[in-house]
Amino acid sequence: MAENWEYSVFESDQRIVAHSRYYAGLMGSCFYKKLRDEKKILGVRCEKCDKVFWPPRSTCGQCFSKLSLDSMVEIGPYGTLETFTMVTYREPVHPRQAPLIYGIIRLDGADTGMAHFIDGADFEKLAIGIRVRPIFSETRNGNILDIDHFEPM
Amino acid sequence: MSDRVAIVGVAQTRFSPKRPEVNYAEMAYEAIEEVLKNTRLSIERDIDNAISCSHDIWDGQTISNIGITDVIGGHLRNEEKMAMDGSTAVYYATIGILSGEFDCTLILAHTKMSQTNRNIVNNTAFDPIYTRLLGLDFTSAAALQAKRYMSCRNITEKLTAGVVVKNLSNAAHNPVAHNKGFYTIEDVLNSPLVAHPIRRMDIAPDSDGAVAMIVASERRAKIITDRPAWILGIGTCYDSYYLGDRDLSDCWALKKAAAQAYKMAGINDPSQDIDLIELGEEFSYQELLWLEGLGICGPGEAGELTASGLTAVDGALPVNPSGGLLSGVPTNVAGLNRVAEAALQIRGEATGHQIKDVKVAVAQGHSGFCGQHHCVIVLGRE
Amino acid sequence: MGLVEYEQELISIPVIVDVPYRFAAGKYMTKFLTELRDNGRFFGIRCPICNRVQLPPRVVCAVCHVKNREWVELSCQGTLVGFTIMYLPLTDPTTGKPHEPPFSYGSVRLDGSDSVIDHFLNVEPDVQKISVGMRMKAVFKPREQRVGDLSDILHFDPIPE
Amino acid sequence: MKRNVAIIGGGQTHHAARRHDVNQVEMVNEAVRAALSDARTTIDEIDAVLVGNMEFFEGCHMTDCWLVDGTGAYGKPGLKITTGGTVGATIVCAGVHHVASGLFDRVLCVGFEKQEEGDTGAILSGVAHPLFGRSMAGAAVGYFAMMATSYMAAWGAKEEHSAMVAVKARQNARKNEYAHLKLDINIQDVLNSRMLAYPIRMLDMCPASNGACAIILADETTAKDRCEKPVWIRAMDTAHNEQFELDWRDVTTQKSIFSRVSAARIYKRLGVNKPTDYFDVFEIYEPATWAEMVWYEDLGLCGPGEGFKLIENNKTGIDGPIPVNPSGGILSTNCIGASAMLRVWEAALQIRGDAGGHQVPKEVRRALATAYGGTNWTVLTALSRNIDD
Repeated sequence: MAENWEYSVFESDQRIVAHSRYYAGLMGSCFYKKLRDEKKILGVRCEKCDKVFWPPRSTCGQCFSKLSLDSMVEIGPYGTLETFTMVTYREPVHPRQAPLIYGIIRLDGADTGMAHFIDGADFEKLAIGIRVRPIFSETRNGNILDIDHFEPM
Repeated sequence: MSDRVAIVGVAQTRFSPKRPEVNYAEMAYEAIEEVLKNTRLSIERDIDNAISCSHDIWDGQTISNIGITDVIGGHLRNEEKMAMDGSTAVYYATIGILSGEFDCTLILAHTKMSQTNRNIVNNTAFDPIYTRLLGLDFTSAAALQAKRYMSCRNITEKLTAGVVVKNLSNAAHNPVAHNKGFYTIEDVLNSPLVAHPIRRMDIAPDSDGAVAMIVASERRAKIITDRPAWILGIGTCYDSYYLGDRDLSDCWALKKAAAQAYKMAGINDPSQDIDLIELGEEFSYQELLWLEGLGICGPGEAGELTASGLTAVDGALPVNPSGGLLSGVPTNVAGLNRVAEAALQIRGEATGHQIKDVKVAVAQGHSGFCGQHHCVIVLGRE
Repeated sequence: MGLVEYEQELISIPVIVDVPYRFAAGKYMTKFLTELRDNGRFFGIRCPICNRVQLPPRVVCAVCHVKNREWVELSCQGTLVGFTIMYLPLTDPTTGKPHEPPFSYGSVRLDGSDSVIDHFLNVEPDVQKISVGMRMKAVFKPREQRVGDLSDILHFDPIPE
Repeated sequence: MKRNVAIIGGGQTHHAARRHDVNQVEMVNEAVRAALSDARTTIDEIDAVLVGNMEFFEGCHMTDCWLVDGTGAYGKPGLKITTGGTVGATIVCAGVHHVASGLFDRVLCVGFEKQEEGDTGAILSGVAHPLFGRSMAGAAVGYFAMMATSYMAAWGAKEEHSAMVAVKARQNARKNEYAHLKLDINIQDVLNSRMLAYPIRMLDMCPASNGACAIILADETTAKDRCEKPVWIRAMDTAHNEQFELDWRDVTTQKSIFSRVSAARIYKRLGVNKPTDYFDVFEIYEPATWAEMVWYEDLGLCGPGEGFKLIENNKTGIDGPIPVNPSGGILSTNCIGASAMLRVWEAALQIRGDAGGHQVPKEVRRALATAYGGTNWTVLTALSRNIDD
C-alpha cells in the first residue's frame, strides 16, 4: 500500500473548548469572600500537626484530620519569598504579558507557600528570603487574581 | 518477590519532533507490531492483558484508549488505560501478573506532543481554585523548583548544563533519539532563558513516539526469551499537591518510592548495588535531584558527582546512557521508555549505547509538576 | 473566631479550557478523506483474513489482529440499518449553527462495506416515513465547499423504489 | 488469583445535580471517610490508593495529584486509571490485583465525577474520532435511540416498556437515600416527558450527577479478622469493543458482542449454568432504559427478544424473582467515574443485607455487577457472601 502513495499529509486543525465552573467549597468560599471583601488572607490550622496551611483545606493532607471552618486563621499579609522565576514566553493561559515573574511566598503565620506573581522590582534585585507584601486588585471577583501580585517591601 | 515477573520484549518507535504522517493509533502499532515480532508472540494466542498509558487531553480524545483498542488487541478482551507516566504501567502490569490473573501483558505508551500545546495542556493540571488562573505550566513550576533546589544546594547552572551535555552526547549513540549532539557547557548556558534558571537546552523537547513492552510471569518468560529482564522491585508514592506545600529542594515521594522498590529488590546501598540508572529528567536539574532521591548521594551532591564523570557512559554508574528525556521522548511515554532502556541494557540489546555488564538497573518515572508522583522499577539480569 | 460566616454565598470560578489540536489523519484516513473531498468517492479497507470491508479505513482489523492492506472502492449507495428522529439541536460544523430539529438521523451501510456511516437523512422527520432497509444515496456538497470531513456529505437521500 | 480478596467496607456521597458546598477534593473525601468508617479502618492502615475518574469531564489534568488530601493518598503508593464509564469497576479490578498480588493488604479504591463543573456536552462530543464523526456531534442519545428503534422493530416492544424501566429505576431510587433522581413517576409521566431522539425521552436517559464512591479491599486474613460481613470478589472480566463498529445498537446482530462474550467468560469461570438461579441480585450499568432490557438478554436473564417481557411482568422489580438495580441504577445516579464502582458497592450492600430501604426482600448470597463505557466496553464483577461459594 505504501509503495505508490499519492496523497499528501492530511492534518486537521481543531479545538476542544470546555466551559467549566469550579466550586471552591465552604472553606474556599470563606477564603475568597474574605479576600474579595476585606483584602484578608485566610489559612487553616491543623491542631494535631501544629501547622497552618495555605490554601485552606478541609482535610489535613499530612494527618488526615478533618479541619473545620473554625480552624481558619488569618495569615500574612506579609511574607517571605521562597523561590521565584521569570518566564520569557507567552501563552494564552497567562493572565499577564511576558516576561512575568512567579514566586512562592510563605505568608507570615503559615507553614506552606502560595504561588503568585511578583512585580514592582527588577528581577535582578529579587532573592530568596526577601520580604514581600500583597498588592490587591482594584476589582475583585472572588478568585486568586484578587491578589494582583506581591512586591518586595 | 516469591513469584517473579520479567520484561521479555521491548520496542520503540523512532522519536521525532513531529510525525505528521501517522495518527496515534498507527504510531502505537509500529511499536506493538515490532515487539510482537521480536518476541514471536501473537495477541490472540499469547497476550492476556493490555495496559495503555496516555492522557485524554494530550490525545484530544475523550476516553482516548478508544483510539488504540484495535491496535492493542482490546477487542472483546481486557485493556486498561492509566492516565499516568508510563513507568507506572510497568508497576501495575507487574502487580497484575503477581496476582495470578495474567501471564503475559502488553504495555503501550504513546503521545504526539506535536499535535497540541504542552503549556496549555499542563496548565490544566493546576487546580482551578487556587493556582490555574495564574497561568502556571510544568516549565514555570519546574523553574520554581530549580531555583529553590539550586539555591539551597549550591548547584550552579554549569552543573545542570553538564547534565545536558552528557545526555545529548549519549543520545548521539542512540538510534531512536532525535535531540542529540556534542555540545559544550557554554552552548547550554548560551541557549535562551525560558524560565530562569531554565534555558531552552535544559528542557526535554516536544516529541512524538510510542513504546511497547511485554511483561510475563516467570514460567512464560523462560519460554519466551533466554534473556529476561527480571523485575526485582517496584515502588510508587504520591507527594502533596501544592507547590507551596512541599520542600521543592527535596523529593520525599521519590525517596519513599525508591525505598519500597529497593527493599523488595534487596538493595541496601543503592550507590554500590546499582549498575545503571535511567531516570525521567524533563528538565536537566531533575536528573540531579532525582539522583539524590534515589539515594545515590546526599542532598546537593549530585551536581559534583555528575561533573566528576561518575554518571557518564564510561563512569562507575552511568545515568541515562540513552540520552534520557532530553534526547526527545514524549510525555507519558517517558517513564515507560526509561524502563525499556533499562531492560535493553540488562538484555544487552541497547544498540550503540550498550553499557558493559549491567546486572542491576533502576528506572524512574514521575507524573505531575515537579514530581508529584514517583515510580521506581528495579531490573536485574538474575 | 468571628472569621467565618456560616450562612454564606458559595464561590465558584468559571474557567474556559480551550485546547488547540492539529490532528494527523494518518495513512489510512488520509486516503479516505482526500478521496471523499476531491472525488466524492468512498474507500474502505479489507481485512486479509476475515475479508470484512471496514469504514473508515484503519491500520488493523481489530477482530483478526492483522494489518489491513487491500483498498476497496465503495458505492455511494447503501441501506439504512438504524435511525432516529433527533429532537436535540446538533451543531452543523460547517455553519456553526444548530441543525434545526426535528430531523432524521441514521446509520447507512454502503454497498460493499461491513461498517456504517451515521449521518443526516433527507427524509421528513416522521417515523412512518422511515424504515430500516430503505435504500439511501450519499449527496455531496459542491466540490469547492468540501474540506475532507464527513460533513462533506450533505445528507443521505432515499432512493425511490 | 493468588489470594482471596474481599470488600471490607465502602461508602458513597449523597449524589446530586449540584454540590456547590464542596470542591472536588472535599466531595471525594466524603466517600473516603464513609468507607474508612464503614470498614472501621484508619487511613494509616491503607497500603495503596487507586483513583478512577474521567478528568476530561471536569477539564482537569492529573486529578489524582490534586486529590491527595481528599483521598488520603499522600505518602502512599497509588495510581490512576481512566477507562470511561467502566472506570469505577476497573479501579476495583486494579484493587483486587493489588491485594491478590500479596504486596498490599488493604487497598482503597476511589471513583468520582463532579459533572456540574465541566462541560459534559463538549467533552462527550470528543468521544468521536476527530476526523470521523466528531463534526457530526452524534451524541450518546442518538446511539441509544437507534438501539431502541432496532429493539422495537425486532422484538415488538413498545415505548411503554422502556417507560416501565424508567419508572422502576426512579421508584427504587426513592428507597435509596444516596440516589440522585428520586422521582415519584408513573409510565404516563415518562411518555409525556420531552422527546430527545425518537423514541428516547428525557426520562429514558441517565442524569448528570455529582458524587463519589470508595471501596476498601483486603486480603482474606485481614477481612476475616477485621470485618463482620466481608463480601468476596469471586471473579472479574473485562471486554472492550473495537473503535468504529458499534454493533450493540443492532439487537439482532449475530456478531460477538462485548456483553455476551464477557458474561460467557465469567459464567464459565464460575460454573454458572443459569444466571438467574446463581445470582440473587444484579446491579447493571444502564445509561438508557433500552440498554437495561438488552442487558437482561445479554446476561442470559432471559432469551433473546424477551427482555421487555421481564420488565412487563415485573420480574426485575425490587421484590421480583430477578431483582435488577434495586438501587435505582445509572438512570437515577450517574457520576461517571463512580458509576461502575457504585454498581459493585450496591451489589456488596445487598449481600451484606445493609442496603436499607432498597434491600431486596430475599436472601442474597451472590450478586453480579456490570459496567458500561467507551465504545461498548464492560467490566463484570461477581460477588459472594461465602468465600467458597
